[in-house]
Amino acid sequence: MLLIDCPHCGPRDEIEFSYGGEAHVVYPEDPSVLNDAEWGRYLFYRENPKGDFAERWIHSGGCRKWFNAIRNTATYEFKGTYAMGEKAPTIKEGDAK
Amino acid sequence: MTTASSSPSRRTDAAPGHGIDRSQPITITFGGQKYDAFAGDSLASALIAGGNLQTANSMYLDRPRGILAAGVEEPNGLVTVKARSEDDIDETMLPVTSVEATDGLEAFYVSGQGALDPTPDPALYDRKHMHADVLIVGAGPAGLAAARAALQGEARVVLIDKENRPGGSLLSSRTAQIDGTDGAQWAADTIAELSENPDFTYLSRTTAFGNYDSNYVIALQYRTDHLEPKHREGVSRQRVWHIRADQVVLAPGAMERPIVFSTNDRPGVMLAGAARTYTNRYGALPGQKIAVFTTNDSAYEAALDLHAAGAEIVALVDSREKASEAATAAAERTGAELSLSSAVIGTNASVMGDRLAAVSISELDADGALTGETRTVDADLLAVSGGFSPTVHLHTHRQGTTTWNTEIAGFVPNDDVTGEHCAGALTGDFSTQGALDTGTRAGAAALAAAAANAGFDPGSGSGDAKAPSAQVADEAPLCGAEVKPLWLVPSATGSTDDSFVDLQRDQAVSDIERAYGAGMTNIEHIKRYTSIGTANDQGKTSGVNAMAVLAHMIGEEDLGAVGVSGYRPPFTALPFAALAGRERGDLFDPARVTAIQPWHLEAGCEFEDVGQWKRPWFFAKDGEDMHQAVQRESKAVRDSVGYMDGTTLGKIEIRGQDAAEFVNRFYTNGFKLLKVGKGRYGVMCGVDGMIMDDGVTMRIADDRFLMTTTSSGAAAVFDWLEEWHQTEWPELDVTLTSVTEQYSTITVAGPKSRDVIAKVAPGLDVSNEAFAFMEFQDAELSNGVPARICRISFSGELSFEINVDAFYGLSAWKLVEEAGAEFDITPYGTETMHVLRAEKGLIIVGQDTDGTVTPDDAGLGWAVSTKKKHFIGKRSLEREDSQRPDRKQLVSVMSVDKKTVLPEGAQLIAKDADPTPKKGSVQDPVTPSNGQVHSYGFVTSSYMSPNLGRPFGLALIESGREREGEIMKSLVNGELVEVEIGPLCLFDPEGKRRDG
Amino acid sequence: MAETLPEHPDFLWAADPEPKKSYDAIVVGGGGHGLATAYYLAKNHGMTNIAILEKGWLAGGNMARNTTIIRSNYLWDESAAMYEHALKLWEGLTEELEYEMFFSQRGVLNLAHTLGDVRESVRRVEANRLNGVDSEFLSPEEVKEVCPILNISDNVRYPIMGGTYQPRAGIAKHDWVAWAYARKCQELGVDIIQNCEVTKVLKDGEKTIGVDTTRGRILAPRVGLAAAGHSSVVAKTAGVDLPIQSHPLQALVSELFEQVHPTVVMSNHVHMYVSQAHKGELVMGAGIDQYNGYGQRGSFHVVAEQMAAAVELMPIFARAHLLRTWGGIVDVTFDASPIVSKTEVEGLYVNCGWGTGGFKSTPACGWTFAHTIANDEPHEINAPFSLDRFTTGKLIDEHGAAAVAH
Amino acid sequence: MAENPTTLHTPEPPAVPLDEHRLTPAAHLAGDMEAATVTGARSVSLRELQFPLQIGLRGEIGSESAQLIEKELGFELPSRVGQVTGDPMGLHVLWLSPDDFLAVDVSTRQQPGDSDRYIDALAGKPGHAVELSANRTVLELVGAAARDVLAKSCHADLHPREFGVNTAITTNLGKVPIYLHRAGEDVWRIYPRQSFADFTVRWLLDGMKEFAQDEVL
Repeated sequence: MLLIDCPHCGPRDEIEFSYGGEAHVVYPEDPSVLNDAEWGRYLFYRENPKGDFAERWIHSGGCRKWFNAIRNTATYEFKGTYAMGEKAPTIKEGDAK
Repeated sequence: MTTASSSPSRRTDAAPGHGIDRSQPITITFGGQKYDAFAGDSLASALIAGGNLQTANSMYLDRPRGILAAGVEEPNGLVTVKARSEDDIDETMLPVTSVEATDGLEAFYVSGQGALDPTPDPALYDRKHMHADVLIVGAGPAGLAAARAALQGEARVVLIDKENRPGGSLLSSRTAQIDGTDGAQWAADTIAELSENPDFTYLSRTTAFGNYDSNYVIALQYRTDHLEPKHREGVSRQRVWHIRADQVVLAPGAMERPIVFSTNDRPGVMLAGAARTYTNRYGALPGQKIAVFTTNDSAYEAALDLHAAGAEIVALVDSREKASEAATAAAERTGAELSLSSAVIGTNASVMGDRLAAVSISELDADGALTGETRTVDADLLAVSGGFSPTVHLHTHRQGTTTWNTEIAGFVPNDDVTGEHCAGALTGDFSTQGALDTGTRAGAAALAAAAANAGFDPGSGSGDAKAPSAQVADEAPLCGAEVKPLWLVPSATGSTDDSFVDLQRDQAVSDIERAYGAGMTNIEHIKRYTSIGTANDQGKTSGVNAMAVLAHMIGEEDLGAVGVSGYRPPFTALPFAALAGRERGDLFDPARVTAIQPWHLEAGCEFEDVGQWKRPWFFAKDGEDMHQAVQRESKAVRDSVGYMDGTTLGKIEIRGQDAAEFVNRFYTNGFKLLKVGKGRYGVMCGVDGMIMDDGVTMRIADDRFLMTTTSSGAAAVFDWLEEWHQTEWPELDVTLTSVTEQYSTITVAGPKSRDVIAKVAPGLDVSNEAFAFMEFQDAELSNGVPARICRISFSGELSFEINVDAFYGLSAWKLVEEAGAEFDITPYGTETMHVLRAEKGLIIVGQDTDGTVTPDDAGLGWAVSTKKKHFIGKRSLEREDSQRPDRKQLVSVMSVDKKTVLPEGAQLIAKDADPTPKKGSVQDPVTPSNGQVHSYGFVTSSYMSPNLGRPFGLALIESGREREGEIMKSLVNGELVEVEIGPLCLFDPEGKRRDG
Repeated sequence: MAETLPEHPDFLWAADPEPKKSYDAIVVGGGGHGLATAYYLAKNHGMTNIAILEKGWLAGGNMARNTTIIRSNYLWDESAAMYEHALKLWEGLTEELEYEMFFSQRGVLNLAHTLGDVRESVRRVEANRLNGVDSEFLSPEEVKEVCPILNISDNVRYPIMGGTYQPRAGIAKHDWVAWAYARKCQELGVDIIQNCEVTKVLKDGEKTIGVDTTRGRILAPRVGLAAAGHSSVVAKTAGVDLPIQSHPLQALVSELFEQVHPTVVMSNHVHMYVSQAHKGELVMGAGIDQYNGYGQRGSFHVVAEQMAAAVELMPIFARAHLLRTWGGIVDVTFDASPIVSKTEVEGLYVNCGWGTGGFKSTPACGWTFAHTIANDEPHEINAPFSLDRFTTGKLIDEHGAAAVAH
Repeated sequence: MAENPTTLHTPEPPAVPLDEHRLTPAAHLAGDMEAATVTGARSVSLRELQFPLQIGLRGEIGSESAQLIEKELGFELPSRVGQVTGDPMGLHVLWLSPDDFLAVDVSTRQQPGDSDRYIDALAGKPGHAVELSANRTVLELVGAAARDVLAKSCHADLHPREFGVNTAITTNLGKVPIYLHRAGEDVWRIYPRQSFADFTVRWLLDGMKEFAQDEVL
């Protein structure tokens, strides 16, 4: 049960949230100009790092707002959350788990 | 009144008996024998008091075994406890040491494997959530000291402990005093004092079994097993606590290890600390002639306690070369011979039984080899201490790491878990004063950290908390250079076959040797090869010893190099039912119902589960089966009029200057030019171009739309719209509001529906001219209730949809019922709705589509705008694979015999294909050897149609639209049936009935 | 006294061989897939100058953490071909590898709880039969005959409306399978190098030339990645992105009970599956945790939820005890089908994205991946599972379409 | 001391026209709720409020739309999580998100047209006002043991230090998504959606049972 700090509601339990995968993947301005390979990359390819990962969550059982988080996928520790449209916070290396 | 016991009582008043109430005698029945016991006894202590420490024989080797431990780590004694009352059932595989003795309890031993009681469990279980600033695990001296230090100011402190009373190790001590008070009494007093603060919670009989991210600790509490049945009504038998703590203090203590030597599994071989616990906590002497075998000083405290309680100490065997102070004192006071640099190398049973009768003792040379004469000493109990392993389980659940500490010969936790503080024996300090000191420090540190994080007032006590002071006569905790672990005592014969490491799995040193010989040098491989550590006790007594034996073989001193001492939840086993909690029966999952549900129930409706919704499936009249009911309902709608509860359709209000633009981006067809007062059917695709939902969207005002979705897709579509708005198009002025449950929706369909609506909404002009298809009108119903009425049809018939605020739903339904009576209006359910829409070739998303179907595949190519520059999914529809001519297309299918209703899911194969199903055994696949038979597609929907007078279906078939008129085959109940491919819409293809 | 399992052989593999400077091929990942791939490379293609590089201990990843279910009743032709090939190999594997692995064809039941479930179940059964996969749809009463401890009454929230049954499906003991392959690899001369983590795939231009590892540089013109959830991490060192996401998947066991559960029961609707292993423990799996994670652990509520489902469906499990939980890392693709494929880098091959299907596919995956590495061309069975499909859109959508996890 | 908890429930507002044609979604369980009332030191009781007015209000705090809404309300919109503005026993507004609010009036029964002035006020402006009185029902759990009943299935921290009187949040009660408003010292309002009302009541009644017994820790 992760504890997730919703930028609007504060820390809440994971069951109130839904996951949205990698953050900052922008929908192409004009999909029609992309070739099949480029379109395929937009559709199917996402970063999958072991370590810090910028990802999206929605507080579906709360304020229903999407937001972004930096979370370590090895330790599951959240390094920070930030509202949609905000810039990612700078993360220090070597934070405790 | 006394009951005859099987053996003479070993209960002694010469020991304190901190854990029992001698004024409350009880009787238990174990293995058919009655035993006297006292309130507070464990099953194990009651048996030991009755002179019986032998358990069932071992599981695989059938060797006699006895109670080894006094706590959850017990490997040998597993019991089945019989149902305590009518609201209980038998429960098996419980450690004999973990079951509290209660009056009338019946139990018996099992040998490593129990039988599940098939009776449904009527007991209640629940869960509870709690938030703590400081959660302390363990109510021994360290945990209690931590609680005193942490419970200051506004702090909320929770203390959980698996035992039935506080005190931990103090309960096992004969002499401990804290601040001048008897230790056990101090523990009780401390709890009483702390409990005066409403923000202190003490949970006894509660085991923290899992420790998860951000200090989420889950614990199991036994609430009623120890109570009289009359106290149990409505009260859960067990409760699973979910505790979110800002700070956690771990003070779980340490567990003693056995020593690995030949025949170390004999009944009567017991951990020294356990022997001490049985004596001091329960007043039950586990033996009368006791030999002690130790690697450290702690066992001498046990020897003195056992001696004080009346036992004879017959030998003191110590692995160390020099006599420690404690050893010398113990030898002096017990009169027992002290053998240094020595080991017990074997045990013998008496001729009459299995229990230990004698131990063999030999000296060890500097290399640990046997030397000198072996002497034999008679003894009925061998108290062993191989050292202590701090209980690091909860720490490692959080990926906390450990370090092998050679001073104490044990793994101790590293300080690498945020918000965690370790105290007491867990830190490797085994003294009582050490527990109080580390506990006080941990509690104060936890308080300070929690107060800083949560911003509450930590009061004045934080930071300078003073630890209570302990006085313990004879205390000889192991420390420093005074531990000499004996990982592997050589046997006299050289065989290691009966030098046991894991008693429950019957695995000995020889098994580890074989694994090593097979090429295995990692402890994880060894565990898997031998199964060590995988039994009920999860290696609590065997884990470190197994690592040590391996380390010994590969010549490694640091056990940390052999593997990690990590454990996975749960710390102790817990029943599935406890985790199920209250989510059983009809509370398993919410059943969502509409406002009209009371009517449906009264009408004897059968329901269909659609997601969490209960939807009316069909309304059988007296004696009808489903088929008959659906035929009647389907015909009634086409012939006269029917009505249906359509409330579950999703409804989303979309408002803003950009609402039209927003809606337009989702549907494949155009919505920008939709006129106010009108609705339009739309198909929505995922980014991958596959159909995800459909429905009618109405324009309420220039800047306001009401979108309807499928029942099961409602939540997903709402989320989908929000996601795009929030993450991609925040610049659009729209707000989205789910209004699914604001309205009750009643569909009235059939040629007579206009007449019914005219009566229901007398002020409404229902003529075609005034109220055209795909329009809506606000109206007042005849009872004064405001409504919005739409002309939408999912059946091809003239059809209206009445929407009222949900709390008016039932009265509106009854109004329709009354108004329709003269037309014999018929309520219908989802099955009839499906028949009617299928006759028209209208899809059900999720039934006729499966996430691989494009709008064109589903015959909805007409709804895909070629003019729109963009809609979600458009780019994917342009891919080559989406344009393949051989894609599966939705068409109708009809059995040529006009009788067979094709099963939904039936596959369609070529007319000349002959898969010759093998008769008989289901083990024979249809095509055992001659390869795949090509499937051209499958039936998605299939019904008997009273309106077509024949069965029909819809199917997704490769290039289906080109195959109209073609005959294919389908396997139905093992027989091949001919199937004709037809157009998607079979009923009223011109759409003449829509306007009545 | 309980029956004891036969003992493992006295010798399995060399404890700690030194890696050579170069090999003809390297398989990255010493799990079931890596071991099977190496075995078939050696046996089917005569490539014995090869090495398996394992970052931890052999078969210590998902192979040690799965719930051992084997079945081939997948919906689409492509999937059925892959898993049925695996099942046929499983049926002869004990003999071929000369190792008792407790492959038990006790059947797998997939329960249906809604009309939609029934429809999808029949569809899958009928598709399976045309693909040579034994499969049938059972009524609730027939379900009860196969598994008497199931509660088929109406007094539950989601009554059992039937189920699909594949009699040839079953379970096997995972470690024993891995060790059987490992022993044969050892016999065939394959180097099994443990505690050897690949830190970089080396390229000369767009050609693979070897790997850097925590035990030094090892050269090879062909490198096959069989690193499951870690495939993304390794592939990225060669500049290759993979369309997979790694998630925690949890499982659990109870203590040992006398046998009561004769088959394998899975229920997608209420999210649980359970079998009873040879020794008597109940083995259960939970749903996939929602977030990406390499921690080999998940969130507890995911485990707890399926306990309620288990007690509902099989009331006899009420007082069975949760003894141990653990987590694996499953790598999932958009279409819930695997990738067994060449890459844009010559000599670099990937095998990943198996999601929850990894264990059951082991022999066929090894077979086809070995073929791909040896011939630099996919086998006809794995050709549809190439990376190309994420460009063309020709997906094999096993979760959109009636798929059942595990 | 042993005050009858039923007196602490929000008083029922007088009936209005059309009431005879409507039912609250848990009306069929009113008798069960009544029967489950526990009095004494561990008191707890459950009621369903009768058709309080509920209006969904949308607008960014500080925006012109928000100001227009505030003008109609006569008080400010709540601006942070948990906050409730207005009179918890009359017209008040719950914070749902930075741009989403629920206006509730428990002192009156909803009547058609009650939300029109908010809708009219926003004409041509961003934001929204939506009549939602039938979307959720309002259950009221009252008594000394009410928090314990909630804690059996609510993850949120409901301790008085963290959840003072007149705090409201969106959360879950077991598997039911709800709004939860602590309207008084021991008065908790629970807002499940209409379709969940039946289950929510039965779930709460189940959780209340033990408080009729002697306390078991």
